[in-house]
Amino acid sequence: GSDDGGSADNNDDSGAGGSGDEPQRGGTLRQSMLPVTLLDPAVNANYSFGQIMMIGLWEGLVVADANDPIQVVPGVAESWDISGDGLIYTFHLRGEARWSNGDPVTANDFEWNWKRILTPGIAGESSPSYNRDRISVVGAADYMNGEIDDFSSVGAKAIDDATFELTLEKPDPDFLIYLSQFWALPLHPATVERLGDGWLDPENWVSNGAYVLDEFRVNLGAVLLPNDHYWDKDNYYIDRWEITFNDGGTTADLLSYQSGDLDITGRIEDDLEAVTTSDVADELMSSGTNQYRHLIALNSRHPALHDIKVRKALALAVDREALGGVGKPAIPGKSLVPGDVEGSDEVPGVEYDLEAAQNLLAEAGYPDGEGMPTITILDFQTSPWVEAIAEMWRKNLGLNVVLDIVELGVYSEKLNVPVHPEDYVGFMVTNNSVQPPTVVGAAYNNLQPIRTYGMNLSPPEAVDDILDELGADVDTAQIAAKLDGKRHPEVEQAVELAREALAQTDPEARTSLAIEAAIARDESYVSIPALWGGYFLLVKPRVQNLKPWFHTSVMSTKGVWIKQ
Amino acid sequence: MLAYVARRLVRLVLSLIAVSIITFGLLQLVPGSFSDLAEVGSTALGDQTSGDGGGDSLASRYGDQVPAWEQYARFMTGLVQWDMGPTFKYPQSSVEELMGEAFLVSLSLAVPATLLTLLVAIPIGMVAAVKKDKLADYGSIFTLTTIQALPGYLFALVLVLVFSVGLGWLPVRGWAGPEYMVIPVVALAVQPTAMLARYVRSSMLEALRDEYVVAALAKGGSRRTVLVRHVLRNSLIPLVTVVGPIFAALATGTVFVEVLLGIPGLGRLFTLAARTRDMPLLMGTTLFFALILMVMNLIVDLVYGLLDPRIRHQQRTSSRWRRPRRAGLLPASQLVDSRTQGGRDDGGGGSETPSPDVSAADGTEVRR
Amino acid sequence: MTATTTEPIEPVDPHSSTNHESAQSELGRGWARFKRNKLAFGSLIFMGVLIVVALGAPWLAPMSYTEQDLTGRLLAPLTDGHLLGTDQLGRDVFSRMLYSLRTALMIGFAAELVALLVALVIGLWAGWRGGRTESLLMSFTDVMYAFPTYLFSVLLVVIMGRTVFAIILAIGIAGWVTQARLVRAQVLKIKNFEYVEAARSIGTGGVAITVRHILPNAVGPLLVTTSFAIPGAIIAESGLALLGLGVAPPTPSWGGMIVDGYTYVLAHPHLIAAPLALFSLTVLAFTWIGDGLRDAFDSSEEDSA
Amino acid sequence: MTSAHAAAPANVTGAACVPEPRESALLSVSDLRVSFTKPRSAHSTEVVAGLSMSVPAGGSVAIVGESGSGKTVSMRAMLGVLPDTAHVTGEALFEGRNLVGMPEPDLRRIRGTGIGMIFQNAMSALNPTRTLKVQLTEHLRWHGIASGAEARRRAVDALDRVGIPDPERRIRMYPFQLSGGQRQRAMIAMAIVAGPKLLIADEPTTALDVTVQRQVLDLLQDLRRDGLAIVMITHDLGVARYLCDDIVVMRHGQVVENASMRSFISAAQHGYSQHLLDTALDVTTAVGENDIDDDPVEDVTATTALAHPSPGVGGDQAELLVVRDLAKVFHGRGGDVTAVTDLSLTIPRGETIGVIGESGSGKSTLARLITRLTEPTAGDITFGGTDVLRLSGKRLKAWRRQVQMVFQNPYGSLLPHQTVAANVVEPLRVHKVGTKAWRRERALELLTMVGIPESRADQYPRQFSGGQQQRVAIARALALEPALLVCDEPTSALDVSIQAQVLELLQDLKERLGLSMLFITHNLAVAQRLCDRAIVMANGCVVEVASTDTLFTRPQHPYTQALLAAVLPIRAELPPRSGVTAALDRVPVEQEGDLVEITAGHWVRTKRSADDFAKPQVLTQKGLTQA
Ligand SMILES: Nc1ncnc2c1ncn2[C@@H]1O[C@H](COP(=O)(O)OP(=O)(O)OP(=O)(O)O)[C@@H](O)[C@H]1O
Ligand SMILES: Nc1ncnc2c1ncn2[C@@H]1O[C@H](COP(=O)(O)OP(=O)(O)OP(=O)(O)O)[C@@H](O)[C@H]1O
Ligand SMILES: [Mg+2]
Ligand SMILES: [Mg+2]
Repeated sequence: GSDDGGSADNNDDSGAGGSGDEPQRGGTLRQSMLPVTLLDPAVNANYSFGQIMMIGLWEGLVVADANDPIQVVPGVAESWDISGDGLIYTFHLRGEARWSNGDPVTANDFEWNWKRILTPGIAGESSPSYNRDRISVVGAADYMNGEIDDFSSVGAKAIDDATFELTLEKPDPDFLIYLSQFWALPLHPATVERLGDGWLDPENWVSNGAYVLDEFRVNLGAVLLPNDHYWDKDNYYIDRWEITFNDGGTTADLLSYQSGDLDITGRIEDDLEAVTTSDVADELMSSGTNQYRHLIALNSRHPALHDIKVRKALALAVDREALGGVGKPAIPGKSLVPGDVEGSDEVPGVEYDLEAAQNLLAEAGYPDGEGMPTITILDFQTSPWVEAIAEMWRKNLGLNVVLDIVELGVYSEKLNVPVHPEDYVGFMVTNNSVQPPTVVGAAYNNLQPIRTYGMNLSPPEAVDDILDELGADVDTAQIAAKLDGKRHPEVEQAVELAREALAQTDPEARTSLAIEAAIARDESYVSIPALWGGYFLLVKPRVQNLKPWFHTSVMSTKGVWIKQ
Repeated sequence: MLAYVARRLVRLVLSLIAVSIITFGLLQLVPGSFSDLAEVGSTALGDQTSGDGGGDSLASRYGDQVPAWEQYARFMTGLVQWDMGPTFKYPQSSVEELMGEAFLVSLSLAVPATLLTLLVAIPIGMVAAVKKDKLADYGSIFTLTTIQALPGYLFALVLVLVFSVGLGWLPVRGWAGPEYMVIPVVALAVQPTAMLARYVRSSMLEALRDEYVVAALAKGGSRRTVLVRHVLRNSLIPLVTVVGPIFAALATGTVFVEVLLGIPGLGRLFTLAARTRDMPLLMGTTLFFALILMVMNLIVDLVYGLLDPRIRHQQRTSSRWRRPRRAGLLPASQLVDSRTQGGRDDGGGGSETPSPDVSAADGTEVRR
Repeated sequence: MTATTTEPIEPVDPHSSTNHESAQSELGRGWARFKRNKLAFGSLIFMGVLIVVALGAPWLAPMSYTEQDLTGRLLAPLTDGHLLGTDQLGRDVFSRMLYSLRTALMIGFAAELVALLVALVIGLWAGWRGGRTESLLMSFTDVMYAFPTYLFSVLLVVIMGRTVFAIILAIGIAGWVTQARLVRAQVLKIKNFEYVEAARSIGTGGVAITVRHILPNAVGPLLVTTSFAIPGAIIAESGLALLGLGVAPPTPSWGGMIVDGYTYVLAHPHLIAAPLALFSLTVLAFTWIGDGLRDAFDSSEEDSA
Repeated sequence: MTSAHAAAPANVTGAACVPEPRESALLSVSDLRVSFTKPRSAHSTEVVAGLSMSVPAGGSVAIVGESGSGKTVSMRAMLGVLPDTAHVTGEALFEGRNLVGMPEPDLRRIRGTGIGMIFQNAMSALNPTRTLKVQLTEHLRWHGIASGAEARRRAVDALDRVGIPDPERRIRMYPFQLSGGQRQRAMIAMAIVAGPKLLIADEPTTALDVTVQRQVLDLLQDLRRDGLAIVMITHDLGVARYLCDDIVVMRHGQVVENASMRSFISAAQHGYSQHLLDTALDVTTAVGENDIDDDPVEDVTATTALAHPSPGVGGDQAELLVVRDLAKVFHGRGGDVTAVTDLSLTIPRGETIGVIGESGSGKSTLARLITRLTEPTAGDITFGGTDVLRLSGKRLKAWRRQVQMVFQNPYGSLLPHQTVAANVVEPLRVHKVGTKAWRRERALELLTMVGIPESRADQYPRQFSGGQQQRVAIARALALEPALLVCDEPTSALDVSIQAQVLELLQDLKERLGLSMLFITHNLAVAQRLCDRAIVMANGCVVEVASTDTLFTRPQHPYTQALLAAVLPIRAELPPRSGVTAALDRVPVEQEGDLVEITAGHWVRTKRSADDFAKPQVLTQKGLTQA
């Protein structure tokens, strides 16, 4: 076992302001984010903004390292040991860890929380934050499924007050990174047991992070105040953290930000362009690029997109340099493995090659686009870069391209269609991230559920057979299993390689297989990569030392101070 | 009188039931369910998390497997007990809690906005009427019509650009203190003010045409006395028929201004519910809207009755509405119809006041 | 009181023979009075120009409304032959504006047509039949009246999609209620006029009376409300756009242009200014026309004419 | 009232013609001119072009003239209560001070206290939302005459004086809570409460029933006796004569005659005055004067007796229309209203039956029932042997061809969006008679027949005068050559002189075409002029039926008698006041008793038996024959 622990002191790193001044105490940090509906880490909280607050309110065993996206630093656990076979993690809790009411944080609290997270019905079996496909604590999946009721057979145990132990089914080099995520944050057992849902009330608030919740109003905002009992409170300089919820779009926030009502806003994703063309463009901060925007082919009875030549032609006909201009501050993205992901430099990606594209199209039997069906691009919001791609296809390949911008509900229904009819041929627009930002993390994306990830580009007949066999109400995992072997060969290969990579325990082999899987996926041209981006925040210069954690789209206020 | 109110209340309840059925029916037609959307939202909204999958435990209560009628029944039972339960989007809060909070916000804008409207509109309308066909009249009518014609959100935009972004006097958006109320209140009041001022003007002109004005002058009243004691009074009475709906419209929240200015009012809640297919919340807010509107109309009718002795008399003497005959008076709703026709129906419009019973096929004889 | 109620001292004297010369129908008189209203008449001419421009957009627009020029994005007005500059995709703002005008007028007129048709059917039916039919129809109208209008529009657009056709239907169907009430009120009023009675006594049937006699005389007020409702429909589209439910791109619409323009309001104000200006002018023109029509048809205002 | 001056021709200008010297006249007007400018234009029209007249203290002057002749405007001009668009010149001396151009504050002091004004329509002249108390006392306060309890006391006194019962209670009421007559009285009380010396009454009784009109006029007469001078605007010569000593006739804004009443009646000078007198219909009654028709009474009785065996029993083919036990109850929201009850009548071919009665007595309802515009609650209607009430669909439509109606309001009953020719064509079109060209031909023919020249056939109704419009309406009614014409007060919306023209036309048509007519009116003179027989209705039921001659000479039912008594004759001697009041008090409005035939064709509703009438009837007949 090795002790990766050590005190993390980020204060000496210069932040956004880039000045080497001594941190000043005090001040209010005013931040705007999408409305957070619920602050329960165990229940699915899809919004990164909720996580930003959670990361401030609670502290888990380990904490993501702001300086290195794939490392962790000690949290409640002062140090930890990993057994030689990589299966047993023993965490040593720091003695000074306290709940905001003064109670010490014990290993039993963690065990209680693990039980809560895994108990069916509490966290909600339909929306587990604990991802059983990726994290494999012994017995956890069975307990969650209700197959065992005895929690003592689950590999999450308090050895004594200061020692907590987790046992894995198989070694996982990324396990600590997972553990640093919000779902593993601990609630205060006594409060939850006493109050039920009432623990969410700010009046009853107890947590073990740097902040406590002072105010929370639905659709309006929240106020966080420093937690006097927090062991590391000296590294938190802000007096008050005011959060406003905004579902009104970018412009509203941008105006607030520009007129000085806000220090940080992350509500700019809809219209980054408005930010980059504004006079505060240079206050834009970005995490590393671990996101990719792409078009995923939808399954249709029309044969065109079932021909890899056509898909490849479409992929090659996209001038990504030009897209980069439209999609700023996102950058041209030639592959499904974004640039800041470890190992991405080994994935060559797709290059713009108009001539090749035209030739391919002709080869496939559609010279100059003749005979090609109308290509539809399905989306629920308008994005300039999508319109730009449509225009490129029209111009470069002579295709008829229409945008099908629909309301979110319609969008979701269209995604649920396993095979679209002949006259509906096209792509959906989506934005994904690679988490953790490694090629191995990217390999997971090859295995994602079919309908949202387009790996179902299989012959329509095969899909029909499966549906006939399984009936209407089946879950995606089942379909995925049935699909094995029936996909188009290039798709099949990408899936197989990813499976192999994930099954590998040897890190080196795992990485190289993952790279192969990523390349195979790129070359199946089921997804057409377009742009890479990270997570963007507008941060006022007076906010010093802020570092977004790019792999979870979360930032921490540790070490952040406000220049008065 | 009591019988009248009771009858109206019964009708109100029936209407509410109809509204609930229509809303629920429409919701069944709308593509996508809350859980679908949540799932798509998690991956497609450009908002990444490590947790995948979506849905909500509530979906099992109102989810796909529960037949529609049962969902409806569950909701309505909850409504009757004033316990509509959690919403899809906010599983930790109940529909009534959310609506209560949002309503308070909307109300705290609606009250000052309505007052502002009255304070500004009445003098303007009066001056325009008294100075009919003079420059002041033309000028104000021109301005008022222009204001009334433009989209309401425009004023919010302009105010924000001028006072927040340009001058930096007021916050751009949000809801944290009195200074946050200025822009929304003014933005909300602009159009009703224009509408009301025009209404006051035509109402005054109408009253000025009445012979009792000449009669009062012929008794030796000065123009001012007559204007205040007779004209103003009589022409302001029908105002309740407009002010009521205006207030109702403001109190139910105005989506655009709320969304634009980040105010957590009813309009925003409602829009959110519609967009996320949050059935309990949508049903709750829609019914609440309808309720406010109808209650306001009822209040308008009662107040109108209180202010106008003719109608008061009718309400007292008959449990049912009779068309006022030969007295030359119209039901309030018709007053509204005839004068605000032209005004877009931005929630203002006619109330359903004492009119309905002109209906009998043998409607009484009306003379010209 | 007796039946001999002489007309109150109404200054315009129907007995006077001064207006014998010009044979005019009700509409004709309205038109004559309308023409005297300079603002309204000017607006009408402006509207005529707009309609011509909208119809001629394909010929008048210097460029295609979809054609992008990713190298010439967000250009200021009057650069590179772009009269009003280009938008975030390098499309010609002027051309898009002309096409938006087309969309807007189409939505305005068609949506009101839908609303008017529904309103006429329900209003006439209820007003003429009376009795149970009427209470049923009017109860329905009242219920619909209690609905937030835009809930309807929003839900209908969601159900039908963001096509121009769907938006027309959504706005039209959400907007018939007020019109229907007006139609009914008019029918009830006119129904009691002696000439309807006279028509009945001649032997004219119910439908014929409604269509031939009641409808033509209800046209005035309907024309007025319609001319107010048309800009209402155009504004409603822009409102839907604000909620992300306007006409789907790349079809240009003012709502969409304004929403896009608002995004760049500080850095590139021309993107919002131009469409907003034309939008406001159009809406205003309709309003002035409506105002003029109201004055022209409102006999109580006659003394001022 | 000096008849010496009465013979003088129209005094258009100059004080020389004013009867009394200026100083002694309370009001003396000379050369008053009023013109109106149109907003936004320099154009102005003179509507009063030189009015001169004078009113002695305590005197009374009537201003008569057709509608629009400037009566109202000139009176308002004196008080300065015209709109700003009016321009007034000339002189109006009130107690020696010129009202024209007098500064507003001074003028205000005279309004109300010096000159009081009564308006035609009390409902619109009283503020509907304020109590009588407010409206009767506010100007006492403005003028500093009284306030508080004292003002209230005066107001109550005034109400008492105008004969409103229980004034203490009524003073708290709103105008709409009073009856029409009471409202008019309240209006008068409002005008006199501040003690003016002159009262200007602008058609104060035009909107009232004859009986009520008579009461209001009596009240005004009482006030005159108390020394109040009165200027009475009216278009009814009967009213003018009843109340006033002098008369001013106006036409087109000018005075055409200014004379004492007596000389005016006997020898009007100006052609227009003469015309007014000629066209004004007078009722010849037995109540005031034993003015007898030339026809021997026996003859009349005999013919009617032959023609009308019984109003309740029909069946003879000579009868065009037989109505039996007709009733109509309206189920109103506030309770049921019995508009018509137990009504039987017969209309023989070629005869005109008049229906008279006060407002609300059910006349129009009867007309609508007979034409099947309203469905009866009970009863039978037989038309030429067919049961009308059974008809429906095509057969109803076919039947409608035979019964046509002329309405009270000529403009309202014509289709405003169609030309007059199209209006006349309409029934032909509906019944698909003839070709299009033929229909037009026929329409033009009909229009010519009623006196509308072909050249105007393509104009719209609005472009015609009321009388012409009514002619068009008549032409339309005749288009289908109906057997029965139902006229519901076809002339009451028209000016007196125009009314005469229309009546003449109807008379003419009746004779030429042999029309049967049901003629509804509340104007007794009109009924007498046009009808062969008349029905008197009160409260929805028939109280008396007789030939017009009989009815007007020997009314039996107290209600009929009261109606006749209230009539104000123009030429004949005025009935004694006491008699009228007594008659009015006797009016029973219950629907009790049965219709009893007291002589052949003369039916009276009574509880008594026919025999009880035998004596008086004979006596009357005797008296008449003797006289
Ligand atoms: N405010 C006004 N502006 C313009 N013209 C007016 C105004 N008031 C009255 N007139 C005109 O003045 C003329 C005289 O009107 P006035 O009311 O005095 O007639 P009148 O003799 O009282 O008639 P009536 O018997 O119908 O009451 C009419 O032609 C009328 O149109
Ligand atoms: N449609 C109706 N509904 C209810 N009551 C009615 C209706 N029509 C008439 N009445 C009532 O029936 C009675 C008779 O009315 P009708 O119109 O026949 O009187 P009228 O003799 O024609 O009076 P006028 O001289 O005023 O025209 C009145 O009391 C009236 O209020
Ligand atoms: Mg007059
Ligand atoms: Mg009548």
